[in-house]
Amino acid sequence: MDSLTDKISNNLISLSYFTPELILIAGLLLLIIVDLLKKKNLLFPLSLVVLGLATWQLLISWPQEALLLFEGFIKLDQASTAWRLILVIGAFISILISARGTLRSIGEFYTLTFGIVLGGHLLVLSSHLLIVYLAIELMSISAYALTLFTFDKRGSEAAVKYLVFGAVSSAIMLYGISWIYTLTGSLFFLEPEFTGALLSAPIVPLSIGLSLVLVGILFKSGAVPFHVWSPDVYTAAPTPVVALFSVVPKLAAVAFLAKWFLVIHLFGLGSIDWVTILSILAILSMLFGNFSALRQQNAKRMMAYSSIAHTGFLMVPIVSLSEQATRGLLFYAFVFLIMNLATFLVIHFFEQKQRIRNIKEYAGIVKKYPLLSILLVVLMVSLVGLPPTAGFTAKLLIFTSLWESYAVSGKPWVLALFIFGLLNTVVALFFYLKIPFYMIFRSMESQPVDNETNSFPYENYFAGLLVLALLVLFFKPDWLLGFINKINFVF
Amino acid sequence: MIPVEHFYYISALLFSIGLAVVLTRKNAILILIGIELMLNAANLNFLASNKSGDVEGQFFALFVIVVAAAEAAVGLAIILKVYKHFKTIDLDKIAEIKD
Amino acid sequence: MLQAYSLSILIFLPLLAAFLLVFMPKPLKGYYKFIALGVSIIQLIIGVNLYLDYESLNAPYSIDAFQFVERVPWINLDLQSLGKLSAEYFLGIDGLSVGLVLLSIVVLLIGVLASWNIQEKVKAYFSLYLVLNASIIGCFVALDFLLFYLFFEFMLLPMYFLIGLWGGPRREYASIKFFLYTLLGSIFILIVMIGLYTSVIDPGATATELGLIADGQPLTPFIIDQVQERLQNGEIMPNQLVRTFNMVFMTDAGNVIPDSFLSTLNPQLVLGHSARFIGFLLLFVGFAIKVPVVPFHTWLPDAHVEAPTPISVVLAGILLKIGGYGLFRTAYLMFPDGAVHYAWWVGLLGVISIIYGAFNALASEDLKRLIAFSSVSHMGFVLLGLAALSVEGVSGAIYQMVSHGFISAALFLIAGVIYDRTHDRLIENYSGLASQMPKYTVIVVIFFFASLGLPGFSGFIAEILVLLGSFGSATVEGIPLLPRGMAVTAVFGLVLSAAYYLWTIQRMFFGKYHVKRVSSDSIIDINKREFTLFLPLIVFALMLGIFPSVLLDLINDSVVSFVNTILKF
Amino acid sequence: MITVVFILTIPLAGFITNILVSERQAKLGAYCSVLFLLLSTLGAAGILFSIEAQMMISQMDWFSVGNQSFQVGLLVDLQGAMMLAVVSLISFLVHLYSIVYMAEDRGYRRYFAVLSLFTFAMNGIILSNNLLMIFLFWELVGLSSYLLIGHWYTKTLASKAAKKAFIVNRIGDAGFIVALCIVWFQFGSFNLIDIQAQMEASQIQDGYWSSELNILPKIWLSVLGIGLFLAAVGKSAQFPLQVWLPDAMEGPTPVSALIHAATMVAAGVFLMSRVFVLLDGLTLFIIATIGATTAFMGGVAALTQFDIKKVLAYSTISQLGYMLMGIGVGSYEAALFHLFTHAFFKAALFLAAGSVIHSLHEMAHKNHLELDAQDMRIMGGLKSKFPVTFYAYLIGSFALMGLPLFSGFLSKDALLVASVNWSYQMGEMAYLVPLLAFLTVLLTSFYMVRQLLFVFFGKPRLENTDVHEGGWHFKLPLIILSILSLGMIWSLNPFDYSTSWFLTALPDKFNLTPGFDTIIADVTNHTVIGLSSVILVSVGAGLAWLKFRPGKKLIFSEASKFTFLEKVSFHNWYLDVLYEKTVLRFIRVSTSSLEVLEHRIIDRVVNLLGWVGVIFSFLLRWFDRAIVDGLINFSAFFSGQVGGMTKSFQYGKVQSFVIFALISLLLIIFLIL
Amino acid sequence: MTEIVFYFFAVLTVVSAFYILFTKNILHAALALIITLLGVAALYVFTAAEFVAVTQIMIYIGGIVVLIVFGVMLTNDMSGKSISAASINRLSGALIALAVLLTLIYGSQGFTSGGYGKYTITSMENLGKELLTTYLLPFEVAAVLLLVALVAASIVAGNDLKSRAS
Repeated sequence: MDSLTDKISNNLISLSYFTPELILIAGLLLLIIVDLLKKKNLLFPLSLVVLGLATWQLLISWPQEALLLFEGFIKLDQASTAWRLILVIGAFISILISARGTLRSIGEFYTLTFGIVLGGHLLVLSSHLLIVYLAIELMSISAYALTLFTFDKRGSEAAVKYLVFGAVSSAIMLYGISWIYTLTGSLFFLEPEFTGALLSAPIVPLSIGLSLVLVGILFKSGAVPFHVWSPDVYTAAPTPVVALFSVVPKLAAVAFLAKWFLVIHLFGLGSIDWVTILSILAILSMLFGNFSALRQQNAKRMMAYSSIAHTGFLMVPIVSLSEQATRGLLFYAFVFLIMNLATFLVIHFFEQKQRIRNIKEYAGIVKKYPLLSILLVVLMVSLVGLPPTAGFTAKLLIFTSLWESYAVSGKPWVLALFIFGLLNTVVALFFYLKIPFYMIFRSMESQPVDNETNSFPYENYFAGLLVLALLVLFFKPDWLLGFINKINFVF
Repeated sequence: MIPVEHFYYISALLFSIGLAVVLTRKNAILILIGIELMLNAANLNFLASNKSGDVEGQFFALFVIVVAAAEAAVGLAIILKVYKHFKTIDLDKIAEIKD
Repeated sequence: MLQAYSLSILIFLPLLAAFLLVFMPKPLKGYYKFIALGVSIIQLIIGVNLYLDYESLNAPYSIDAFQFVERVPWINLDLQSLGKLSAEYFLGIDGLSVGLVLLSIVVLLIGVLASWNIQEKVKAYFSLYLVLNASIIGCFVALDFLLFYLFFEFMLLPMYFLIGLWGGPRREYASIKFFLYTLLGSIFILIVMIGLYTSVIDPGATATELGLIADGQPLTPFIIDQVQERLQNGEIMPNQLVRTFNMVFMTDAGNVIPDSFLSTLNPQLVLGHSARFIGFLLLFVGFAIKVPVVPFHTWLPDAHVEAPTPISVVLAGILLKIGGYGLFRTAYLMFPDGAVHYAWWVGLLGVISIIYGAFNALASEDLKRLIAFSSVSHMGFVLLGLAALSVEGVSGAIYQMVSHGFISAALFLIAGVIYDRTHDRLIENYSGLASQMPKYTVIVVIFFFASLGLPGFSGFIAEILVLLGSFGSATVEGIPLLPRGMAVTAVFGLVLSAAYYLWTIQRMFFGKYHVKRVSSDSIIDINKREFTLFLPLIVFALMLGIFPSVLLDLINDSVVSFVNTILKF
Repeated sequence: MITVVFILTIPLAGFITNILVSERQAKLGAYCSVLFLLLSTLGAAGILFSIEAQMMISQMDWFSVGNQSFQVGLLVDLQGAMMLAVVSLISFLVHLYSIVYMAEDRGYRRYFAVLSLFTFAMNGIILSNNLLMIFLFWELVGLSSYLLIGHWYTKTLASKAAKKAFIVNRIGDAGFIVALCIVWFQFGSFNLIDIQAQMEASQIQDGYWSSELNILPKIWLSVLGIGLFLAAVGKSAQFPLQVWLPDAMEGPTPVSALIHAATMVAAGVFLMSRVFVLLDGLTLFIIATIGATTAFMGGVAALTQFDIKKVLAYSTISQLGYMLMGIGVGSYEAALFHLFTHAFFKAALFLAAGSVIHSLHEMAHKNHLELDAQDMRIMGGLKSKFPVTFYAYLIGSFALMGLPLFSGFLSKDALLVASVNWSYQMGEMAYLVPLLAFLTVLLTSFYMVRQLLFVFFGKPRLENTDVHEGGWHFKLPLIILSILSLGMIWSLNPFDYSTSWFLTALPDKFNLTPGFDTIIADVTNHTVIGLSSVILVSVGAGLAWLKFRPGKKLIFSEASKFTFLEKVSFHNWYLDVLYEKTVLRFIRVSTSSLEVLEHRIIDRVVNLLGWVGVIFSFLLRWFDRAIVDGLINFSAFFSGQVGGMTKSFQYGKVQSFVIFALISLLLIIFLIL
Repeated sequence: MTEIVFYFFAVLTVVSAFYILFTKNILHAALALIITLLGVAALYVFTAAEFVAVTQIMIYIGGIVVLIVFGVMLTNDMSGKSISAASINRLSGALIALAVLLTLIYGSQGFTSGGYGKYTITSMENLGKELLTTYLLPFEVAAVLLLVALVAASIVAGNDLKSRAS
């Protein structure tokens, strides 16, 4: 055992690698203070500055090698840094979305958003299950409260449902962790000892324990069958919050799932066929998400199911289990982030501007907002995964790695995942096209709520930029992939 | 001395009872109570598996208690909000969102 | 100088124009169509130039067999342990595509002229039309699978809106049906595309990677052989492989990584079939939906019936050919073993399409629906000719695509003329139109006879070649690919096509003049503009019927090498 | 050779001229056509006199596919030259005739254009040196026939007849195409000379037919022959496809004369003579049988018709049957011979009938009478009013009946002799063929005499007989054609066909065809045959005279009051009804059922697939509501709380979903274990 | 002796837990929770985790349960009606819980550790040192978590939007 001073100095050293998170924490505190000082107007720019700083910190403190920090509770490597970048960018854009509407002047919104981002960071960094649990709880508690930010009846209903489901899930996960602790005696899951203990652990309790742990992760990533909270939450929560939910906690959970999956896969030596299990869950997520989305009337609710389906797609590279697949996952995550957030941006805009909630109310909107409508069409095309958008490239990459994985392993469920995944695109098309369909094919039934003459809001530029990114990433995926390729994935 | 399995059995029982409470009781506060039971079950496991000379399980249990407190606070706040809007906290009566 | 970039200009000119259109102010509304027309005319000039400069090359199927080649690196991904992945901006035409490119240019021009009277949402219409134009041409000239797929998918969206916004009463249903069907097909294609590009390498780039040649140095056949030999012997490290989307490389079995999934050596079975056969089937179904082949055809009648006239023209004239072309370029060339193995089934589907389409046309009471089903029937010949894998059959199949492109375009224009006047397409509501619209009747008779395969028109040459080819289909191990009875059965389709066309003429145009629903005075004969639409089509149908060498000389060598490539396997 | 090309294309010039001229210059266009055809006729005559059995061949590449090339080329031999002359001459005469006949017609230019197009196409069939080109022109004559039958398109009957003609012909063409496929596969060439040479070189043994190129089972040789014959059956209106020809009489009468009597319908026979070498025994037997049957059926059908043109139409069917029987019995030269003689006398008959019809029609028009100008029942006693027409008709009829001194006697005699010779070789059952042929002779004379009596003898049955014969446009063609129907023109000895200059000049093809193992010997006494046919003619004529002699009061019963046999005859053996009830009904049923398949099944299945998605999504909801909550309902029911059922159906979702999630979790665990 | 005490507390815990499950009165359930938590705390002592047991009593019983009781008070009409709570999903819930229980018991058979737990008491001082050295990060995270939860609870329970957005 190290001496006390060693440990303290170690922790101090660790802190120096922890600047992005420290910035976030400092920002969190700062925002609380600013809020208390009633400087509401400062909140929005300040939060963006903090997130910008964190991004900048992440970029300049690019780790050259993997580091175990804080007595091994977290492991800082390039992959997790990339993930953290994605999370920060996601939060950044989500806050930008909130620029329109009342949310921007509520200080707690920023606090809780930062809480979620911090939780996400910890989750992707974690190398100990305690941190995992705490991170998930941090995200969850912030999320429960954020759901309520419409301060209306529906918001509270969604929040309580989210709470019940989330608390049960985390309790189950906790119980699973306790079993794994019983089995291994250690919770540093990236240590070789842990892997060794898992290998020698008896199969029955191990599989039960790992399954229980999986519940919590799947709950956060919104995968079937632990997805049921998301439609209600997406419907009732404020749109910027939904945008945040759809990327940050989800992607953090997916990133952790990718890491965790490698651990429990045990280099293929374990006796549990997690690939098949996860493949089935991915198929179910796609099927359930897409097919349920078919009959949705509410735009946000539809997007909830869409994001469930996308979780299924995000699980594709995870089961592919290759370095290349992980790169594909990052690419997909980034593209998903952009297209999802951009979509919510547009949805939020229309919700604020025209009080549009249901898909049918989009009828004829193209006349008033042609550019935004066209952008939304492109976004939908990207969400379906058709060229010429990055949505296609991302799908191509992940299914390529899945194909390679199938070619090697020959597992039938992997093939099923491959085929179902691609065929799901057709179903997806059906509902994604619904909004463009109403926008363009149907004429407006009633007068628009808002008769403001300015039909060229700033969202045009913002969404335009994001859509442009999607197009550029189709035509030149090398630009992002070149960056991702430089990341050293240590297995 | 107590066989360690007995801890596990009690813990399993506690967990299941908590689960049953969550599943069957309508009242939101009771559900919170059920969740507390489940957390306690996990804690019992952590402590029972904590090997001599190790503190990992103990600390885990401690942090769980902290988290439980935070969760209970936020949960009760939410429940109060629900009560304000719905005048009830029976979960089956809270159904505004339709699909 | 510009000649080297002819194909790029063909693609990007309409895109540029579409972009320009979007930013044109409203007061210039009247000029939108002139931009589209201008684009088409420039394309026509380039097309003529292409035709004049194209030389039939007697080369085996390889990059050297293509002309007007443009090859620029596009996407280069480093997959590290899996090697590299390259997609190129690779354009070129050979005998399989040259006719279709020219066809597209002409039909698209006619489509613009047919759109002259579009009144509502003109800007959107013409910009979508131009985008459609670009993606159609792109499909025919792209030689990189990813690029091809891009254009193939990109076509759907403008088409969806063009049908859905300017179409008939059930347009929404029709457009979504069209979109979903084609998308479903393209998913199958995507599956195989993924399988293919992970299995195929670019020998040139791999040679560079291996250090066999320096960057930019020309690639000699010797080096290709060397690379392929090393590849087949498993002497190349996985991370040195440059995987490619290049459709020409995909054709060469030497480029297939030996232990890859789609290698001929792969013993692995998928659902009890060899992976390559599955690959062939998926590609086949993917493109068969587009062709369309019975039983994947049900989108076609709806889409055709509901689409506005110019779009029906483009749809029937060109879009269906993309399906056929895809079969040639991908399914057949990349999976020759599958092509031979499933020849019987493909031929059977062809014959079924011929007969089934004809019967349904006979039963149709809607003029456009009748023409749509006649398309199904005629495209069946493409499939039959292709399945035969004989030089006559394949030539006939290509010829049929081009010929049907012109004729079906005219047929839909014909349906459009009458629909313009009465907004009624039911055959039974008309009779004796010949008295009122003599010029129109002459044109109808000309094209109906052209379509039923009257000698002197292009359809005859195509169909007779297909029938000759399918009767004398290629033999593998002494057994013909298609039973001789298949050609004999297909002939029956010709009888039926005469029946439905002549019956229609008799019902609609002959007899006492009478029109239901609208006042008789509103029916006037075709005007000058409409006549100019038909004139070039008549000229082409006749020219291809009387001087087949105009096209056949262009495609001959490619067809021979196509057949040889497949049968060599 | 230039002459040949000139002859081929000059009618096309007529076609183009007539398309280009304006409405007011319509007459000019017509005269141009006539002039062109006169030139063509002169050219054809020149060729005919200079050819002397030697062939003229010229060809060039048309297009090539792979390494094989398709050619266009011309071939002129004696039979071609003869046919060319016949076609050109008759076409010329019909054009001339039509100038007046069609004078009042609105579609004057269209008429002449298509008539010229037809002549071009017909010349094409005759002059082509390969089967593909023959087929090409074959279809083109079909088109012009279609357009001419439907010339008066506002008449429903005409338009239907046109459609029927083309579609029925198309069935025959299908056979042609199959034959083309086989020829191309087996010989790699369509050239008639090549085919002949290769056919000689090919062998049939062990059930296989092997040529230099490929091997096929022997049956394909028969298929080839039958396919070609099917083409002829369609074009030459043979059983069972003869139904279109009577209907085709809806077209203008000159057209009937040219196309549906003299030339186009004979193209089938001409084709058979061109491909004679490809016909094997089975095919020939079928041809002979069908030919004889058709001859008989046509004869029977002609017995009871009242329409002047219908009688001639059925007679044409009957005579064409003769010709094909001639092919079938191996005497292609006799068939050709009959083709030529028939062309002239039948053209004469039609034009004469047209002359009558035209006059009656004009009269009816002038007097605003409602009458059918083709109905023989309103005619009678027209001998004096139409002297030239009458004599032309008389000569034509005698030639058709086969009276000595007229051309028909010679050719029919040749056919009868050949058929008897053939059946002698083929065995007893084969005697049915000559039997039918002889019976037809009797029928022919009966219906022709009946017609003559109806039209020209007796008392005029029309009250207002203000009719008169047409001018020289009508008379000149009639006179020329009548002269050509005389026996002297064809043979110096009008009682013996074998001295005919035409037959002696034709090459013998017996040894070329696989259909005959040995040459059929001439075993009959020509005199006996000749005599017996004359006797039969007399008997037939006598019967007709007895029944319809002038002065006898004729009672025209309505068709519905006919006896059964008369009905069979009048309705052409009820073939139309039969086809209506079988083939057409079959097609109708199958199209409608296929449409049902298309609409109700395939489309629905596909839509269903789409709906499955939607249904699936609803299932999911149902699953949410019913299964997840239903579990609860079930338990509620179980615990006797039925009242809580509806309540829990709608509410209690969160916990139900937790249960659902837990069940899934347990499932996962069990899946692993 | 220890065994008897152990099983006493074990039975106490389980019985009071069952009481929570079955009671109709929420207030009673909250009180039963106290007993359960006390029982669990006693069981903690048997694993030599005295500090945790104390924390359990202080935070749980002293904090959480009080919170819960307040919750019960605030969310019920105090005008005299009994504070009761109905149940739903009885059978299915019970079945699932039972299935989970059986699974867990079946699973815990597989633990190889077996035998008797050997527990030694860690001194409070050590725990404190560990908490601020080794467990510094979780400690800080927990602090942030509590802060966030505070903020969350305040905004959630606080006034509605209008007064906040000012």
